[in-house]
Amino acid sequence: MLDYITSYLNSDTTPGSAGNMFWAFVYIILIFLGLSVAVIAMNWLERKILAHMQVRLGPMRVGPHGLLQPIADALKLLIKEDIMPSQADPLVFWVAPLMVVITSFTVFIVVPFGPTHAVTDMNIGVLFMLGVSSLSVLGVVMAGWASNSHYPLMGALRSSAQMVSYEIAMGLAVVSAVLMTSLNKDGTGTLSMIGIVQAQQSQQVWFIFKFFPLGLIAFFIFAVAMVAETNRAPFDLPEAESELTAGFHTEYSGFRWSLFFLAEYSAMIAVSSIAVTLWLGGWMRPFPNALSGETWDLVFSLVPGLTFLFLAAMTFYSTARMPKHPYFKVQTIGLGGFGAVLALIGVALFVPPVRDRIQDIFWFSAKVALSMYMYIWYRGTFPRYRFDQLMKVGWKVLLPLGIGVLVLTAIAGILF
Amino acid sequence: MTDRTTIDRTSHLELEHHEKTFLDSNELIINMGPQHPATHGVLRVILKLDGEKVLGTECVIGYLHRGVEKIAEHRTYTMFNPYVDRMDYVAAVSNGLGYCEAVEKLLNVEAPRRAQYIRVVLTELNRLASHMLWLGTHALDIGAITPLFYTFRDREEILKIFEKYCGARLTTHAFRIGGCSYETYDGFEREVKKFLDFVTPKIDEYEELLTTNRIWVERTKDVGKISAKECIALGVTGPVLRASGVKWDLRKAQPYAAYPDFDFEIPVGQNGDTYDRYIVRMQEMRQSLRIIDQAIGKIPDGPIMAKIPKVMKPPVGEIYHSIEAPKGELGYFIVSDGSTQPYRVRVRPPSFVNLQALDMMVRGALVADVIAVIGTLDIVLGEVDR
Amino acid sequence: MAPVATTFFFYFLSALTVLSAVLVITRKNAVHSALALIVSLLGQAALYLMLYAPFVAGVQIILYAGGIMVLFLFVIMLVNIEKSQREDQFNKQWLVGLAAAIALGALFVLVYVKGRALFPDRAIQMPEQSNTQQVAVLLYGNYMFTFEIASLLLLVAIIGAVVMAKKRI
Amino acid sequence: MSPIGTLHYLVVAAALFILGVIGVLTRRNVVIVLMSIELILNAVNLNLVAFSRIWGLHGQIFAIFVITDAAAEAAVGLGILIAFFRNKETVNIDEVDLMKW
Repeated sequence: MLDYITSYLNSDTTPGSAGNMFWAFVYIILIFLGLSVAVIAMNWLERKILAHMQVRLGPMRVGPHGLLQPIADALKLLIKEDIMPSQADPLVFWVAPLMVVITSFTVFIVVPFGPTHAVTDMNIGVLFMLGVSSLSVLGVVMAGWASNSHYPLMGALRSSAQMVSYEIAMGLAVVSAVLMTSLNKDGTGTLSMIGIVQAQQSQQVWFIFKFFPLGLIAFFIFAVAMVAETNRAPFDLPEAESELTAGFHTEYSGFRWSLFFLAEYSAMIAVSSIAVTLWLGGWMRPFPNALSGETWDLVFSLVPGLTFLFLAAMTFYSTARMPKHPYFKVQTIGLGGFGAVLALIGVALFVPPVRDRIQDIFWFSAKVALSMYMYIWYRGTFPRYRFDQLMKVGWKVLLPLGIGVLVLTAIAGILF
Repeated sequence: MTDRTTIDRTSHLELEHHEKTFLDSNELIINMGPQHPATHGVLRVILKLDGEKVLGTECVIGYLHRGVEKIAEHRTYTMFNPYVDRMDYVAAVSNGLGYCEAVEKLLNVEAPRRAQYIRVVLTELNRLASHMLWLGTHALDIGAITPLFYTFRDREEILKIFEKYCGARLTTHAFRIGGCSYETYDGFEREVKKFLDFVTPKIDEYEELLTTNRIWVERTKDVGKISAKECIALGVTGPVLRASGVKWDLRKAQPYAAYPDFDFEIPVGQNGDTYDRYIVRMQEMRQSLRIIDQAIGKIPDGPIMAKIPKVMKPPVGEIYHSIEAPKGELGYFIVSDGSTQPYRVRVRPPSFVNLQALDMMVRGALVADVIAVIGTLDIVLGEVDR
Repeated sequence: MAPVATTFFFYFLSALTVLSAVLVITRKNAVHSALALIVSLLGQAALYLMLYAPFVAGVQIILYAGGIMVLFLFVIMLVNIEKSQREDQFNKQWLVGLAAAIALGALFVLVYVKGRALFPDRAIQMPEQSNTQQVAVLLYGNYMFTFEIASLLLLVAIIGAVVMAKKRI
Repeated sequence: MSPIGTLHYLVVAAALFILGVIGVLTRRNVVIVLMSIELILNAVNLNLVAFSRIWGLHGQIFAIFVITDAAAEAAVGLGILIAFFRNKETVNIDEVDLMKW
């Protein structure tokens, strides 16, 4: 048994590919926990960042700088009464949030956080991710229908039309990236998520810069489609607050609503990680070939630790700025403790064995975080599209653009 | 209107559409409001929808009815003054100005010059506040959440000036029949000037966020179009009328208070769509700044109250006086029977009249447009229901 | 990847598939039927994976479960189903249905018994890691013409569906 | 070689096929009839993919084509259903008894 566990440690494939169930389970649990933490952090960050964009402070009361606010919210949602409308269809009403949350968590089994840091490496990785994440629309539609109310129904109709339309543009953009993976000596491409990053590694270019500007346009199409796919502003029509009150989850409350919330954020992380894998070089650090060599490797390997130390420094600065009133004593200590934890993590990331293992995961997460910041930025900047305009953008702009990019990529692939 | 709706709310909606539409039996009747995030209070709109398309609307109002006009018949002229602040609560100063001027006209007195200048400054500040609130909520309805916080930040400065002047922020009760309640406080002029310097770049900031924003333009261009002719037929006034190309502003057409002394323009649109109304209101905010800038420099010295009797007994007669409130023509029709209390007060609220245009503006549009149009009409339900 | 607990997963998935297929044809509510059909389709996708056909499984998920079933749910929501639920769900042909089912079952058994030789109990070793590439080579090589016809069929279907469902053209 | 052979898959496919046929023959709701047709097509697919383990990948190609056809069939079928529902206000297949209105 112990052999079974330790035998994987020197392997250079993912636990799924190596057939090691123990480590696969460990990875699944790690990803699940990491995702939950990411969603909680994202909740706090979104509220804070959005608040600072809008000249206000955001949550400030629960914990220092509102750090405990997401936990308080989660607790509130869990102990809140779970209301089911009397005319609702109980089975479908019950299944819908589960469906949404399961699909948006399942896709993470093929997300490559590093060359070996994925649950498994599927031959059809990208197809699997797109397919499973497209299943969440079923949950949305069912939620809207099962509520037996007009606003959710309209939200569900909007959402089904929207998601199906944007999936096509998304697929075309993905295909043009997959096409780029086949530009090697034997001409075989791959759909495997790890294979795609390795293709970028061997071609020595992130696909966003390949055949400039074709890769960039494909990335742009994907970036727009992924916002639409996750129902976020400016494409948040299915849950447009000012039009449909809350769209498909109007009738949901408490725990079930929090499942929708969880699913929305993990879906955002999922599509962001597709974008990162396909165009932004996955786990690779920036400038792997321009700034190569031992020295640069060392410099870049220090970045994760330095990031955490920087965050810790910011936290300590805020701690110093906390009001000196005894009322804030606990909060000040808490914030200082949080900073100390961050600093400790930062220091731990400098230890060479940890530093080498954490590299890939850090760069991948950093790129995903950048994409998540863009999500928040969109929300703070753009008004909402109208339904017909949304369809127009999807079918008349993104789809022809996607086809054009695909054809041009193929031509460029033959010529160069 | 309320009576008719209690009898049969949807019959007239049925009549007008003989043609068969997609899945006729599935025409949705949706109740938007009275509890809805985008109906600006307690407006209830019954929407008849074909999918997303709007076939007809019916406004149900009266959820905020307090019988202001009836109350007036049991109060003296002075006692009724604070009540008008509660009608259009985001432009309370304008309401007070209209009422006070109407009663002054009935009494045949005129407020002193100083009072009139103060009135103009405060009313224009209030116009700014009202337009800021409109911009924030309108943008929020269309999905841009950020302008709301920007406009509220700047509106706060106006409210601070009001608070310093009369102690109240929202329902100001700033004017009295015959003049102003209070003398300006020390540094009033300086603070208003400081505010002008503060707010001018802010308006550019709003415009930067929205005016050329692709999505904003797409959401508002050609939405809720209404022609000048239809506006006049429906009695629509204010920025909505001006955006349709009619150069009609009571400040110029029937000058009141100290407005003839100032130099300003009436911004006019051409298309009468939501985008034009947005542009017109933004221009109006700049014009208001211009007026304040001119007025604040030359507030004359003198008394702030005219000589009016302690017990007000206007001569028998009737009077109609209207002013240009931020939302349109705000008129007061007062009938006096010679006693201390008005025999009848009738308010012509701009929001109520403008709301009539809703149905015409959204027929055939989409649900999202209904929200945009309700926002662009800039209604305040306190004023619609009274 | 070495398969794990093949027997268990096969029986589990096929039971899931068949039971939800039973639910599809017995549920009163069309949405429940659609839900059961989705489960059945996903179960089949998993069976395809067990048969070393990952690409077909992916297509099954993305097209069937993600595309066609959304269309079904969309239409169910559009048509008024409360009325149809009050009506009798089965027509008078249950006898015919039963007969057809028995006949078909008998046929399958017969074919199996007679044509046993057609099913050699051998399996060629499928290279799972390059399944997609091989499918692509076949699809754009041997079956190029068929592929083009399929795309034409889809075009015709799009036009047909639009003509059928549009109010007026 | 695991004890699960091609035959097992064929049995599952046969069961699905029979269930689909029963559904088509006995249900009155057009939507469910269309779903039963999907079941039948899926049973065929399962067969094709199962056989592809014996005779090579061609079965999988056929399965892909069948899925394509299923998409086309669903689109046209549901289009007809909507046209039918618009005219007759019912989804009962027994009332589809006229060739034109």
